[in-house]
Amino acid sequence: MTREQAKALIGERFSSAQVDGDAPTSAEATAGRPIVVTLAVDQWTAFALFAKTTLGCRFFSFSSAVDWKEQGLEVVARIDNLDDGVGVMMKARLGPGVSACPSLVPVFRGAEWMERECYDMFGIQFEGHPDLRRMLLSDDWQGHPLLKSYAVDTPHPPYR
Amino acid sequence: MLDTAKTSKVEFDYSGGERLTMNMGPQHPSAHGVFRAILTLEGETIVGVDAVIGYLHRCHEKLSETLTYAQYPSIASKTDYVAAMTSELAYVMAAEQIGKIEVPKRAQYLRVIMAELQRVASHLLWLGTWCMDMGGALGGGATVFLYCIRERELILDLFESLVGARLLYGFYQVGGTRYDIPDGWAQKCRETINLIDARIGEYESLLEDNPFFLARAQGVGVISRELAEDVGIAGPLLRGSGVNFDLRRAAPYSSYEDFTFNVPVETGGDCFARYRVRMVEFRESIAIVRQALDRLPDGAISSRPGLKSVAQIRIPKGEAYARVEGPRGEVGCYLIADGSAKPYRMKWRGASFSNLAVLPHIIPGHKIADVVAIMGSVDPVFGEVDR
Amino acid sequence: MSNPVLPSSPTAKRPHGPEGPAPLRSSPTRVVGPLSVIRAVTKALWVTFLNLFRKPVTVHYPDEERKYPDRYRGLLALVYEKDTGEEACIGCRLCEYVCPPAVIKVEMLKTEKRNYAKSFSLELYACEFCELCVQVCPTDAIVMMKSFDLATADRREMLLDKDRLHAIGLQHQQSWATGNLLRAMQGPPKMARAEEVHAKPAGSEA
Amino acid sequence: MPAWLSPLVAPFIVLNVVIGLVTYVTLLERKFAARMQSRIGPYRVGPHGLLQPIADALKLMMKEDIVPRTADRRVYNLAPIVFLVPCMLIFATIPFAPGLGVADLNIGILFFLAVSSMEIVGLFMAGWGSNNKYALLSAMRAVNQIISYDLPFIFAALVPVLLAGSLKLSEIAAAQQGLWFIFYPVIGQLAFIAFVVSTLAAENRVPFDILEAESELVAGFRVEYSGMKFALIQLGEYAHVIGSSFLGAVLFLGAWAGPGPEWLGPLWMLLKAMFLFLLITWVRWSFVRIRVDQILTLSWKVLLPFTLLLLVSTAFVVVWRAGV
Repeated sequence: MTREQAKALIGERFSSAQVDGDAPTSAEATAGRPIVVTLAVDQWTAFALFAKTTLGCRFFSFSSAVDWKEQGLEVVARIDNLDDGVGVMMKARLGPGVSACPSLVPVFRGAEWMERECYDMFGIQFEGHPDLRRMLLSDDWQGHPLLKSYAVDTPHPPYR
Repeated sequence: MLDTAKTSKVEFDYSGGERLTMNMGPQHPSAHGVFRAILTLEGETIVGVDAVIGYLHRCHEKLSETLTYAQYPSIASKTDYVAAMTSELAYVMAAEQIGKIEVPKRAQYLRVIMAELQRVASHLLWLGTWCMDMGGALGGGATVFLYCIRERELILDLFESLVGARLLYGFYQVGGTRYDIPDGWAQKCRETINLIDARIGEYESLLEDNPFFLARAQGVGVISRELAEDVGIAGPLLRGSGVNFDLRRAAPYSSYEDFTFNVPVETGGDCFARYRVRMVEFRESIAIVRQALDRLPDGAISSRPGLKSVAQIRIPKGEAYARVEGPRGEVGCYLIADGSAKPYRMKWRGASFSNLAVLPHIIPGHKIADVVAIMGSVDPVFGEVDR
Repeated sequence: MSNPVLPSSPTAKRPHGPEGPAPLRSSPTRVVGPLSVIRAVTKALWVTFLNLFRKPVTVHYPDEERKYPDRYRGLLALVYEKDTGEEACIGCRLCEYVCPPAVIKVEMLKTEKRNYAKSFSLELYACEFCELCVQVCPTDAIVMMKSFDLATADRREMLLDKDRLHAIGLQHQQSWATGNLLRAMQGPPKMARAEEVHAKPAGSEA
Repeated sequence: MPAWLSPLVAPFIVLNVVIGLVTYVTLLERKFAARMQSRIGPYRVGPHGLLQPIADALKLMMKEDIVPRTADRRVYNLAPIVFLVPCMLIFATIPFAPGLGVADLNIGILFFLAVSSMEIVGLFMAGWGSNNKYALLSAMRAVNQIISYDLPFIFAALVPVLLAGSLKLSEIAAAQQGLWFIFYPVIGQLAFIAFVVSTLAAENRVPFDILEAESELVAGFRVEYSGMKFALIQLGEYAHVIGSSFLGAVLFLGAWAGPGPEWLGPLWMLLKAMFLFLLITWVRWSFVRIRVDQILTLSWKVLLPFTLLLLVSTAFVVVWRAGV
């Protein structure tokens, strides 16, 4: 399963997905680079299962999110095929003001803690997640710190 | 076909008597830092685990959005404070990948030497604390712990004469390294690793086919190959479960392809397999340091002039995910730069966070003493788990 | 409720057979026979017995001091200039901007010949000893000492002001690292920079 | 000296000697363990740490004695005493020299074994009384470990009795003047090893110290005790270890037999006991602890049949030797 075969399979199965947005650079330079796939939100779990079964990407590296201020949140996940060294970076824009996304837990058990942390930091509601609660912060914490709207220079307590 | 009702509180339906909920609390002596496991017990056997983490959360990812590329490397070492050299490397390599900054050959070799020395020091701490957990602070475990700490001090002396600090170094900088090795350092380094190579033989004879140690380590905490990849555990845990994957071999970075070393793989998947993998990794890292010291090229240690001001390093718009093979597994840094002197978003993929996520799946069914052995063999560092 | 077995990948050909790549070396589970028990027990006891005669590594701290290496990162201090004997610090606040935990606060005092620092405060209890301030200091004013014993009973005493910093500078031995030395070490080595200067036409200033 | 007083003098002396011995044996163990781990052990208090045990004792006396609110008060307070008394009683029948000993009963060893298995009652009371999950778990472990190891302990101790032909400890010691029982061809060494292993387990020393397994149960049944009560439990535990090492010296190492004049007997006895104690400490600092169920399987499936077989074969050997 080389990088090109994987890209071809993705192109034909998920035609609406945009594969490898960056300009075509030399094969050597992209050897270590993952295949960047930008998807629509509803294809999120379907693509993950496709990648796990067909592309053999069984290794779940991480999943997180990025806050693009006005354009809304974007969910990111990285899965790898360890035997052939092919990495796939899945991205999906949730659109401005939307903070709901299908969960990857049915496909990858590792997504459980990652998505709880995503909910904790960005407030994204993952449908289908077994027990979505705060992962790192205490349960009575208000707000989601990693959002750009979360003020940074609030005067921290005079511990110093 | 897809089973969605999977809770992290994996429960067995034991028919036994009533259950005792006991928590191995945040300040428990064998919790390797601040971690709370709420165990539901049936007598000695555990039927349910719920892990509570976040006690050491400093929000490194928000902090990285307020610190510039010059400042953040010495803070990055605080994520995995037991292996500071490798955790800084991930951040610095991500910035270099985006900015396409070339790192001189000598700096790459220095990075390899420091990363491998750090792997030996981190594995020494792992072996010491694991045996202390299993053997008791007033027993044989403490003996192995004190031997390991005695050897680790030698490596920390090396880092101290190189950088000036013993635990958190700030040795890396975008474009190369901040320090060059003082004269006489290479010779002292060779003596130290020769001594450690001999001493590792001693630990193995203290533990290797010792019936008590084998009884506690074999067949305990088995992680199947499929579960390992599904949860995303990495490093010695993955190689202990039979997956032949090592970033230094699969995606060589910082000129790892120049060195010859072999990657230990065990198919047992239990605590003993992980112990065997790490013991072989001790010797492989020492071999790499020897090769790197022999072939250390001269020249500059940084492709950019010395740091003069805080916003000196600007990275053009772009994003990159740099991966480093830390002692606990794949440490990754997903960096999005927006052209200014501060990154727009930085996601830190700590190896221990995923390694710890496998615990609720494998602990039920074991005894309390096994929880301690499994926790030790997973070797989590809570700066990396809570970030 | 057993773990659901997800369908394995039919099409993706596994290069290494069903169980994945053949492991390089996998140690078989060790059977503990009576003979190996005796051997292992005596081997373990022998190692600890051997250690009985090794010299202990303890350093009696308050009585004898451990030798610190040259580049030791200890207490921070301000120094006086070698020749004129004046305070080296010109209050340029570069160290204030570069400090990650922002523990340094400096106010500049402008005079006609050169500038001075009107006030210089450093919160030692939050300092991370990362040596970035020493590195960016243009006049080598702030340096690190080869000692760390400044334990105090009260946190407020750890808020060092200018003359406390100068006092520390005189009290302990200064470690090797100063701004210019660090920057010289990081920049491309001398001869590389020399060619750089020749390569550029003399007129245009870098 | 009035008649009613003389039976009190010997026990009083032996009791004080034992308490003094216990305090300084802890220092010996800490120094010995430190040397094995390339460090130096207690060094500050007094020259080379010699006053350390006295400092520990004073510290424990001054420490505040906290009783948990929900503890079962009577059981909690009684437990250290019930634990300490048997540990002191075992010194009654040990002959330190031919005539020197508190009471030389003709069923000496039976008394020793019976009393030494009484301490489990105090231990369980401590675990149950302090109403703490960790203590309860450790008390449960204590019960099944010590009881399952008392049998092999008794069988291993009976082998020298068979060889000497009497239960009286002084007669066993006398029988060894010529040949120490540890040097008895095959049976002596096997019995000695079985004796050491079962003493390790009976006093829950590493590798069988799952009672106060720090990494799992923090401090086991002693977790809620502080101050003088904690000192009593600590004293009891160490007294039991020293008592067993004295017993081992009498049974296997030929109590006061040794070169040199007659009055050196008690010194030889002390040296042998200390050798046995250091052997236990040496094993303690070189092994990892094993799990509860493994300890039990080791006792019921390996140690018990082995010591039983050993006892029967000793009987045959003794009869065969007597017959010929």
